[in-house]
Amino acid sequence: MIFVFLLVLLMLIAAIAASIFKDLISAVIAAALVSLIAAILFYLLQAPDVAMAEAAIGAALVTVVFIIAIRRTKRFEE
Amino acid sequence: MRRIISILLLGIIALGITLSLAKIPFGTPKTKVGRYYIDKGVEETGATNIVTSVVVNYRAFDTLGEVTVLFIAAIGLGAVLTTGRRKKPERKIEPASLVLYTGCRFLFPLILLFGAYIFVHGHLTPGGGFQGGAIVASAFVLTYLGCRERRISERGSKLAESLGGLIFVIVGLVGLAVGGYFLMNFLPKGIPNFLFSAGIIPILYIVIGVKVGSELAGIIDNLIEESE
Amino acid sequence: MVNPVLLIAVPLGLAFAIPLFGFISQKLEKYIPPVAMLFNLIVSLSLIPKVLEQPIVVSIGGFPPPFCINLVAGPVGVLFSAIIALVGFLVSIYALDYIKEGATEKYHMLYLLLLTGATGVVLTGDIFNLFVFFEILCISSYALVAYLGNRAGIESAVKYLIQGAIGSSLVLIGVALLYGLFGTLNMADIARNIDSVSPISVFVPLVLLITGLGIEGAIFPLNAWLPDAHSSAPSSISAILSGIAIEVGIYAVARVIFTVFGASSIFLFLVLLGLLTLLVGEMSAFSQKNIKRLLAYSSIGQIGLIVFALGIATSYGVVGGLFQIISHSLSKALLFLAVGYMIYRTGSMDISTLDGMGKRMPFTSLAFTIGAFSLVGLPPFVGFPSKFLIVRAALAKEEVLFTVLIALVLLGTVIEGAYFFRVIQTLYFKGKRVSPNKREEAPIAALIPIGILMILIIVIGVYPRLVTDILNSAASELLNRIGYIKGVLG
Amino acid sequence: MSFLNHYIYYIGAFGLIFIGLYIVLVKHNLIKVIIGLSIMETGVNLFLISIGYIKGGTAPIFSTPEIEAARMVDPVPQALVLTAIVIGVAVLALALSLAIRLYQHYGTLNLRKIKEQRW
Repeated sequence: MIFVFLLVLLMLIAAIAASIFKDLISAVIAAALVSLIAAILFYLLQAPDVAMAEAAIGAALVTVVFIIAIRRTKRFEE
Repeated sequence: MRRIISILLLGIIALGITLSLAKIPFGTPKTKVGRYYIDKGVEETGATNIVTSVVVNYRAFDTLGEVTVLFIAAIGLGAVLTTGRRKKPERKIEPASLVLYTGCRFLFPLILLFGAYIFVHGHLTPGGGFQGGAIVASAFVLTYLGCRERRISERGSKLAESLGGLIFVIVGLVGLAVGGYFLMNFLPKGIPNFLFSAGIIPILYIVIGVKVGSELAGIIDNLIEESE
Repeated sequence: MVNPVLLIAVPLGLAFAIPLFGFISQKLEKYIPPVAMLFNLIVSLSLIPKVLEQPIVVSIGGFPPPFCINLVAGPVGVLFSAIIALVGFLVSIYALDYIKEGATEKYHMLYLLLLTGATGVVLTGDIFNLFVFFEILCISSYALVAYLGNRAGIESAVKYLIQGAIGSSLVLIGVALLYGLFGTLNMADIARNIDSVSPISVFVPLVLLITGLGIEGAIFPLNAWLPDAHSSAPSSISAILSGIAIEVGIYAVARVIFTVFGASSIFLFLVLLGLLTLLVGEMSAFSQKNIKRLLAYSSIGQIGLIVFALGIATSYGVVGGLFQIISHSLSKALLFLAVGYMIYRTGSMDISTLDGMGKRMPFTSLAFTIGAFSLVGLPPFVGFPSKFLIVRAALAKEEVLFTVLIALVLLGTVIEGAYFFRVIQTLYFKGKRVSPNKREEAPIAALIPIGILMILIIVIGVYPRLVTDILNSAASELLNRIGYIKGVLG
Repeated sequence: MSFLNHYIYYIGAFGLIFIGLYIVLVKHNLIKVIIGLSIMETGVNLFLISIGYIKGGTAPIFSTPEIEAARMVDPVPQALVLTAIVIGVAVLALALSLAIRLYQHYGTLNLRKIKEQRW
């Protein structure tokens, strides 16, 4: 139980970090961490299908797409 | 100013949702539709993974819509990025090191195989067309990043996308012609827990896997182009 | 009997097949959308007589209703799908010649998928399925708004996308709450159980759904995206967005309020919201110098009128609202199509550059005039009976409040008349004389749909009886929840 | 503590939704806004899944014969979330492609600055 509590806390901290970071790459990595922890929570909630989809799509591919887009635009928030 | 208003707005929404949530206690069974699927799913669809039977049989129409959404995103992205595109300057591609090149050459078919395994076994084990498709797409991402070469032909991916969608609709229409219901599971259900079971579910999941894989790979291909 | 699922499956299949046709011949692609929409129009019209007797409920996958997705082709659904198919068909003929630049193949696919999504929204009987089709509609319209790829298009598409994405997340939270409360996603099944839960916990999903769907329906505080998006899209797409997309949004809001929740307590709120939307829209339209923005703001005003009429929630009121939807679809589509080639000829969207158009493009200008008169509500055009019905519905309430409100609505109409008159004056009575041989009429592929729309506006305006049957039974479907629930669940 | 025990998943889900919504409403950078949308999406998905959970439940897969159907968690929210994840990716990809084009036109991603130098 305490494990879940820590995971949720970490997830929320990562989400707040994603909103604070001025460096967009760091923000994207933080958002990817949110997705990854969400995937673990999905697994704990007995949803292995969704956990796989979230890990493969939400954490991996979305991050790649974000990073490509940031490379083609600007890295730092103004 | 904007910050304060936003926080105030969020507070009101939070209060309202808490009121509503009090009626939805966590961790207790409360659904009748879900119960029906668990009790009857294996018998009616032949898939042992109930989530798959819901996604590809009971709620297959949603899945058709969702595949369409991804299709729209892929062509919309193409339309947005191609209009007014200037002539591509010749890119200088730094060749990848031998180890990296051989490594990803070696991994590429393995990842493809793994993705295919995931979507072929969608009705038996966790996973299915979307997860498998995403893994297939990540194999292509690997070749872009590792081998620095394009593995996907535009014509091929276009063909895969439209044929995939078309087969999905046609399978549905065959169900309509045979049994009177769109997307009816008209093939024999077979014995649960065998690869060749569950009627149209494996067919649809293979179609979805190929389609999702080529669409996601196409999206990344479109974005990465002329990015240097 | 024709299965209503074909209305969705056939256009969807054809849209997927467009690239395959493209392998055969590039010229073939643009003829697919008209063919698909013609099919839909014929099927919808052939369904009308059956639907008037009894709504057709078909399940998808062959399981009994609450356990699978079902389509409900009642009078409302078939009415809307017929409008979508009609306007979609005419606009796709217009687009044959109008769309020349850019990735035309992608334009035609997105266009057909947008209309398929709209058809799916109006036919489905499942709340999550409604969300999925709504996403199809929204995402293809984001892409189409950005189709021209210029600064204005991209910026308005971004704005539209952000607001639309927030809206769809809210809808999804609402759907999740409903599922948690009732354990089912079938709209009829939810409607049957809605009274078993305390009103306060049902109120939150209701608000979330109305807010989320209302963003696409452009109800007052949620319509910031509309003027930009409608004015910077290609004109054929503006016609579809104004003539179909926002009406479908209004349909979804109405379906949720009337059928799913039966929320009679918020009807007055709806009336006031509609009036506010109307006044804001008409007043902003009055001060516009850009012709397409003027039309976009006028759409907001018309949406306000529709919401106002639906909020009256009597039989007259709902009939008036639905009639107004028909009249707005036809008239606004006509206006955008007419304006499209005027802008094409002058190269500017400024109203003042349109002077002398009455001589240069007489037929198109006539079409614009008819569309404008119809929107204002002059007889013998289709806008007249619909506005008349709304006024009668408000007066039939026999309350002082409604009499005051309808006076304000008429004030809005007067403003509308004023700015349309200004444009018509510019078209005909300003500018230098152009010798008759300097005519630059729009090409024939554009004139055919414009002509058909003009004929329809006049014919329905003169014989409103053509549509009253379907409108009456559509109104009773919306007002009679018990009938809907019985029809679906037996 | 028992409150936390019961509602920790809901708190996590709505925490994500609110942080995401806050980012979307307050931030000016378009990419940041899109990150906010994706966080919000994840929150909604987590909420849907936790609605379907049953205490001590098992995944809805009959992988071995001895699994009892009575303790399986609800499969429907899982199916809905699979759909929602894919829709989310689609919106995200389209949004990012628009962001790239926006940057090509305006040279910035700051929505406030873009509003100032309008067409």
